[in-house]
Amino acid sequence: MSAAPDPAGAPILKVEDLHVRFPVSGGLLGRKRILHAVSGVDLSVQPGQCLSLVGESGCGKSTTALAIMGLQPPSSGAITVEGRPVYGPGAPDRRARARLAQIVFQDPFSTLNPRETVGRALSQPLMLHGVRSRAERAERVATALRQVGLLPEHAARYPHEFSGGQRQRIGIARALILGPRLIVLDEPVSALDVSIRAQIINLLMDLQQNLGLSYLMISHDLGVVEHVSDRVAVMFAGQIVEEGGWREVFTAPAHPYTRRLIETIPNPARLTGGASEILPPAPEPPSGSVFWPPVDRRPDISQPPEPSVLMSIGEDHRVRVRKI
Amino acid sequence: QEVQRGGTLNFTAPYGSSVGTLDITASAEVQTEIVAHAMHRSLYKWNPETGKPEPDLFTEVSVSDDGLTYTYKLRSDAVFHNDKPFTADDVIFSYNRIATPATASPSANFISRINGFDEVQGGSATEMSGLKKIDDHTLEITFTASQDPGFDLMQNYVPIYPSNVDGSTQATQPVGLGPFRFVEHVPGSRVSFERFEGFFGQDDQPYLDRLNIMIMGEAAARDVAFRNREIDVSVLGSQQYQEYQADPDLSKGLLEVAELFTRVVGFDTTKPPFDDKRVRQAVNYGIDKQLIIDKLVKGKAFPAVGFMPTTSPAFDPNAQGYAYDPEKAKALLAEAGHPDGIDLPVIANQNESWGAPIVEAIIPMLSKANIRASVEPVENAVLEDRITGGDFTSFIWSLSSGPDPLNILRCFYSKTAQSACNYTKFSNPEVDRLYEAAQQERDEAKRNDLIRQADGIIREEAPYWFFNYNKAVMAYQPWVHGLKGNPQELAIQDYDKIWIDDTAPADRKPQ
Amino acid sequence: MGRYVLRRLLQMIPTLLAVAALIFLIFSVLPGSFAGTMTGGGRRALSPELVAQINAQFGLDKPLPVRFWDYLVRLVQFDLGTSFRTREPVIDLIAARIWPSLQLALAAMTLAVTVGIPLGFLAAMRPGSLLDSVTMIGAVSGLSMPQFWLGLLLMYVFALQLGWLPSFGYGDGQLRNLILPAIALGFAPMALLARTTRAGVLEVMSSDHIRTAMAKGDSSAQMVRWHVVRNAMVLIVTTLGLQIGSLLGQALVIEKLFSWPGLGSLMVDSVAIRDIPVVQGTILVIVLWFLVINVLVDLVYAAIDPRISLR
Amino acid sequence: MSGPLLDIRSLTIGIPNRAGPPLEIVRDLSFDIMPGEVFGLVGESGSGKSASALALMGLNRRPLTTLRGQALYGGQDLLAMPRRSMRKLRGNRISMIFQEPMTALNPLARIGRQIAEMFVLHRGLSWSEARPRAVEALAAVQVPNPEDRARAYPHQLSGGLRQRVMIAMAMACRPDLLIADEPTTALDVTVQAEVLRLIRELCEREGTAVLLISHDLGVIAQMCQRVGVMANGRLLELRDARALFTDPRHPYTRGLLAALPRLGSRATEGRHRLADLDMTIDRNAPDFAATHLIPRGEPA
Amino acid sequence: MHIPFRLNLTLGLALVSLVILGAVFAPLLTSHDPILDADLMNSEMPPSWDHWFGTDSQGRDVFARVLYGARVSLTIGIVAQAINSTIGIALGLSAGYWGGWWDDVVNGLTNLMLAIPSLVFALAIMAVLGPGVISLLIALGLTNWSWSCRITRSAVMSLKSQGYVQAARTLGYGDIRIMLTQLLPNIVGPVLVMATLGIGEAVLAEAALSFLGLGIRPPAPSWGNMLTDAREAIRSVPWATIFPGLAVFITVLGFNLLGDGVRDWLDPRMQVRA
Ligand SMILES: Nc1ncnc2c1ncn2[C@@H]1O[C@H](COP(=O)(O)OP(=O)(O)OP(=O)(O)O)[C@@H](O)[C@H]1O
Ligand SMILES: Nc1ncnc2c1ncn2[C@@H]1O[C@H](COP(=O)(O)OP(=O)(O)OP(=O)(O)O)[C@@H](O)[C@H]1O
Ligand SMILES: [Mg+2]
Ligand SMILES: [Mg+2]
Repeated sequence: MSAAPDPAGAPILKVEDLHVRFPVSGGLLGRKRILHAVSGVDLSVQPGQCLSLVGESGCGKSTTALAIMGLQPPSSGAITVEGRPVYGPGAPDRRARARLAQIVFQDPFSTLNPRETVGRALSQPLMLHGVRSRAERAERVATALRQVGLLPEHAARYPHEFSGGQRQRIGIARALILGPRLIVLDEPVSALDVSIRAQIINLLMDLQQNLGLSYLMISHDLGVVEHVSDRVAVMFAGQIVEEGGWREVFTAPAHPYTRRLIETIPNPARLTGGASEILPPAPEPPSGSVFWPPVDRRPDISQPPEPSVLMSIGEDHRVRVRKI
Repeated sequence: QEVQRGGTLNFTAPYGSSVGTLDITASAEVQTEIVAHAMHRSLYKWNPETGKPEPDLFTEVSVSDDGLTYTYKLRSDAVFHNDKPFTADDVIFSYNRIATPATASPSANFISRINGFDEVQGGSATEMSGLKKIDDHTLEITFTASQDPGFDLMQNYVPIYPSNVDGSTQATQPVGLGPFRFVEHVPGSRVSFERFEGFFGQDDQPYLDRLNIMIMGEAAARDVAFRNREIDVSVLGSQQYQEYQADPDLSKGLLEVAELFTRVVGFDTTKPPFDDKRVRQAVNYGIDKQLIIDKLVKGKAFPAVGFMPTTSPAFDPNAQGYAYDPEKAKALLAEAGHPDGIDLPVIANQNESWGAPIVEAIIPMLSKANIRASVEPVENAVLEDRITGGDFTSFIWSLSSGPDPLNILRCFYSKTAQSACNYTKFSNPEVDRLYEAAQQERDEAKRNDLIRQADGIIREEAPYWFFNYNKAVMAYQPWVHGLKGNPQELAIQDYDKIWIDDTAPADRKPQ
Repeated sequence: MGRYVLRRLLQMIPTLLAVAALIFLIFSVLPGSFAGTMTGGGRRALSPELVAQINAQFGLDKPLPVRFWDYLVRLVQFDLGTSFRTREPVIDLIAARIWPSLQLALAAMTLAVTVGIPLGFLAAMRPGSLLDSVTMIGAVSGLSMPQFWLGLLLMYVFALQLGWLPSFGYGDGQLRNLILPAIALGFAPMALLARTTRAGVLEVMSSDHIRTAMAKGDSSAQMVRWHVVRNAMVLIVTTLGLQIGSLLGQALVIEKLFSWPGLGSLMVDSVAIRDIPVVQGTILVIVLWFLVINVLVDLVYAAIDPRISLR
Repeated sequence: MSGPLLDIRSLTIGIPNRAGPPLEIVRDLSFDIMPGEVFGLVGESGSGKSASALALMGLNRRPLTTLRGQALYGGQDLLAMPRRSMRKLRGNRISMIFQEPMTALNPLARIGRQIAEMFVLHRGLSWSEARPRAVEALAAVQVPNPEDRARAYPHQLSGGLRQRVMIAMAMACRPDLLIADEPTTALDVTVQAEVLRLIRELCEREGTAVLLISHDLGVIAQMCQRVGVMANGRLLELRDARALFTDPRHPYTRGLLAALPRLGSRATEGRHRLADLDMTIDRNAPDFAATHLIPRGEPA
Repeated sequence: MHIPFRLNLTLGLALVSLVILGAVFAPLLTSHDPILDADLMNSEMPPSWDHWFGTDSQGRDVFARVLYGARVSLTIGIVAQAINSTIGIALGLSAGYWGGWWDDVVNGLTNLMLAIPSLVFALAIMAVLGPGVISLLIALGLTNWSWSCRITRSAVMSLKSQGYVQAARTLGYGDIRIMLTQLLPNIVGPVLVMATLGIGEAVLAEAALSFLGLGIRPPAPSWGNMLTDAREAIRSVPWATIFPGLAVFITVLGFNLLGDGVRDWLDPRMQVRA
């Protein structure tokens, strides 16, 4: 893998050459096929930073997230969180991993157990992690609720007594309760409507600032991504096709897929003559190569991807190309 | 009324929901016996009126002086359904087949007194030496004991099969000498027969064209079918007996007979406290059997005096049974050293007239006599296994008590195994002596007298609570004639003598 | 598809072996023995020699593992053994009963399907209506009625009172003999099907594509015909399959009551006298039937639901 | 034609309540749609957009009931129309596409047949006559290989294709009005753009008016000429689209626009907190002045 | 919470409470003893002021036996079904959650239990253990769990990919804890419905086993053995069968309706997410 600039020392999350393949059976004849959901993804998140992973539906974002959380064993590749491997012989157990990284899921409705009060959902993990004193647990639950802008009294309520935005806050509180330094956000706002979305984004930014959290945020909403991330990785058909600092990616998108994503975002700003109405012209790929994979011909993920490399085109900006 | 020929009779086989095999030598089930009697004949036949065996397949017999050798002059007019004429070979074939250990025939008991039986069973011979063919129609049989062989050889269980047919096919394609020829077996539903024209009986017999034996284990279903005139004959349980008696029409067609069965609660006479005869007597005194018979059995039984039933030649008409006397029962118990009473656990099956319901009824009665009875209901197969295996304190059952009283007395002989039929492990030197004497006695009246004496001792010793002798009841449609009360088993009729008149339903009446 | 069916059939083998082993085990710990029933219910004295002969003839004197092994060896040669009771090959006993048994099961199922499903549909079309309440309470009542009483009731009404049909027996396999036992047996599945159908139809009716159909301007009748029937079938087929599958084994009370020559009564009779080879055989056939129906159900699924692929 | 195609007056939808006054989900909604116009209805989730649209089609499920109001279409009141005549209009003159393309199609019927149904229902064709027309309709929504696709089942198509099928179905009879209830919410951004473009092209070609419902201001901005903003069952503002986005009048609308992270804004404005609209309007207020904003989030 | 009026729920509740109250307050409702007050002199008396439901062939009061029989039959129904549900839920939960070979094993076992007529199992267990309430509970409790298992399993399979289950895993919950605290509470609905239906079935099954003489030990009353004892007398002593028959019917009907009602009642709540 290519060495990324390393300003703040060791990365908190490092994903190297991650592959996830699913066996699926298709058709009447029951022939087995292999789905290459994730094919060679490298990522690293520096402490206190937010890396966003964008890409269309089904390109492998969630699979990557699940792999990082230890919920989806990879076919190959290595994942380390705070220097400790997630899989393999030296991996900490489920409970120890829980204190390293946490995840917030996309759908605020299904992420909370409808039969469990919020207080219980938050204090159970504490108990599990050795917080014996009831008072201390209550105290930490209250703190977590306050951190996400809810009231300690809310602990006694059931999830269905909350609105979608509030539930997403509870989801975040639950992710915070064990004090992890890395939080994976799998489309944390895409199910919410505009006004609530803003609340959550604000909340996430506040928390990052106050607690020094690192985020891996997954989204396909570029408006949100541009707003919160430090670095952006664009994913397409199981591979990273463009990666760099947010400014590089948004002001000078190189890969045709990234450009298309930005182009197609419906944006009221367009109506009112906002800034990014016209994208800057696309940079040329390095000579002797083409941007890869081509967007008009979507790669078949039941085949292994054709060989290609991520090539640096700027100081902190890399794009996937293929030699011709 | 004049006998009419033709028509179809729908007879019922009321015990269980199927006929197993059609080969009666491989089965001990009444269902099969009911069917077999239509197709097969044995050397002797049973005369229900005299209660004695009679010649059937032979015309004459001479007995040697020692009473061991019988020379039979066989019928010359008998023919099998496959047109083979009946000869001495067929008898020899049939008996040897039963004796062969490979057939594991439950009928073997009945021919075990023929000379050479043990050798065949032991495997040292393939044919019994006691069977000797003199000519085609003369047969000589030698026995090991001088007991009358008629009772054994009249059994439906020892029929004569044709010697030119492989015995193993008898299970599905039976061939016999009887009045009806096998047509079809729908397992679990019915067995059908047609008249065998070559039957050796009187010329016009059998009267019926067709005979269907319907398998109907459910009394309620039998009741509906009988009332609906779909079956011509139905065997009744006690509840239906009462209902049919009360019905002005149905009550006209009831055939009752005192059957040779004694219903009892048996005790293991070696297990305390039942090793004490006073305890066993106490039980007998403690139960009001008449009340149970009246109320629960609806009068479909005769109160028992001793073991031998009223229809047995060894029955003692002067004997007195145990009267209902709870005080006496209590006193006897106290005398036997049980002033606080005893426990009486009874294993029972679900039979309404000799199973758990009866025990339920005696529980409150015995409790007045300080006997704490209880019932342990078990499946029939388990009941039989536990009784023959001796795994009980007491049991309630219905035991065969005829037709040959000597054979019945053998069940009280101390040398008879518990599993054979001495279920109570009864042992009394006086009864043993009387049994041995009766075995030797060739005069029938004297023999019966000895047996009667033994029965008296048994009554006194009370290895059983003597409950009742069964009254079998059969309901028949008004167009059915020629049924006879067979005290061995009412459902086994001489089908060749049954006829129906033209008031029968259209599809069955004689044309 | 052929390969799929073959694979499914092969998969049945371990199940059948497990059944065989299970039954073997059950009957080895069950009290009561076949030889014991040879007393004919107190009629006959049982000689110890006979018991020994019978046990020797049927191999009952051998230790259990040996017997089981022998059984398996014969089983893989499609030999179900010999009945203790009739001493005939078990396969023959089953063969004699299988057609009447299937006849009864299929007739009962036909009744259940032709009455239960339409009733369920009608009830679902007007949920909360009088028809709905009456049908559903009727259906529940049908499930609350012991088969025996229902059978008896039918006999009384249709045979004795009305005289329309014979009350019992197989006759020569005519339809008239089949009707009453089929109704008695089919009543509970019918009730269950009516309920499942109602639930299934209601579920389909509340699904989004029905709203689409309504937005397209379909009338109720068109909607039911084009968009409900088939979709509801997907939900009904499971219940139907399980019902058909278990019907062979559930018919025993009815078979006994109506003197119907079916497998169920053969099984119960054989259990009662511990005729183990026959019990084994009948249960294996009943289980086989169940499994085959399961495969059929899956095939039917695949036929009506294009989303399902056979794996 | 000069007058409005559809004129909705004081539409009120509620849940009847035995014990007291009905709970009104939508209250006094009035707006009109001109022929050929794309009219947008925006508002947060649960503000009553779908309920209103379904009321027009007469498709609201119990317990929702139309309590008051009129929806005049060619002089007839859709809300008071007999079921039979309503059925003739549905799909034929007024058609509808739903949010979830995954479940809105019958999973067990072939695509072609589901489209052909429209011709059978409203044009009186036989199934065999309707089939080629269904293929044409598929071609019209730019489905590649329409012949093959007509034989496919819904699950064999991607979400975008399915939504095209829905559009083909809705447009099959060239309706006067197409109601599109969040037609792209379930879709990916790139697919969403294609589907929206398609709707616009088709409607321009056929002169069909569109009632487009969404909570995505971007979608509305891109598609509509006039926009109504709904909150909590009330219509707050009804404006020309450009005017609404440049100069929102109602504080609630202003809040909504401010809460939107705008692409490109970070470069100019830096990483800032988004305006947080934690308010909704009081459903029972007599008018919609700013003073009637109330805190939200305490569900009943 | 507002519970709308529903016919099945109300009727089901009414019938079930009727039966349960009858069983609980049996000694207050009748002065006759169901076992000891046997008097053959008084047998088969038609219903009268003294014997509301008449007397049976042993001269016992049918009303008292129906009431006391309810204790036995209901205990059997409820406890046996509780055992079934427990087994079914435990197997279904673990199989659905873990999948893999364990799922295959459980699935095979479920199929086996469905395929083999449950009477055979029950028969075997009863024959080995002997008659009595405990054996009945075991026999009926071990043989009818396949439905609960299936339903639990399929519910778990659809629930286990839900966010909160995944979240619980990332929070370090152990598998068993996830099953018990996260999954179990969310499947109680359908399982409860299954259970109410199963109670009715168990009551009927007890009757069926009594038919074969494998019920509880007479003379203790249960509806099953009352029906069996009196079935021959259905014409002449109809009250001895009709009343216990009615009791079975009412109970099964009640539990069935209750199950239906519970399902209908749970349904809308599942659809409307606050
Ligand atoms: N358990 C699984 N078994 C088989 N295929 C799977 C599985 N999970 C995911 N996939 C497939 O892997 C691919 C990537 O899925 P993934 O959920 O990671 O996409 P995503 O980028 O998160 O999409 P979305 O934006 O829709 O959430 C998809 O084609 C999906 O169908
Ligand atoms: N069947 C129903 N029963 C009771 N309340 C309902 C029902 N359907 C909708 N509602 C309520 O009516 C209100 C309006 O719902 P509607 O579906 O019209 O909202 P919407 O604006 O379309 O929202 P979304 O953007 O989420 O689709 C909501 O508060 C909703 O909870
Ligand atoms: Mg995802
Ligand atoms: Mg909506």
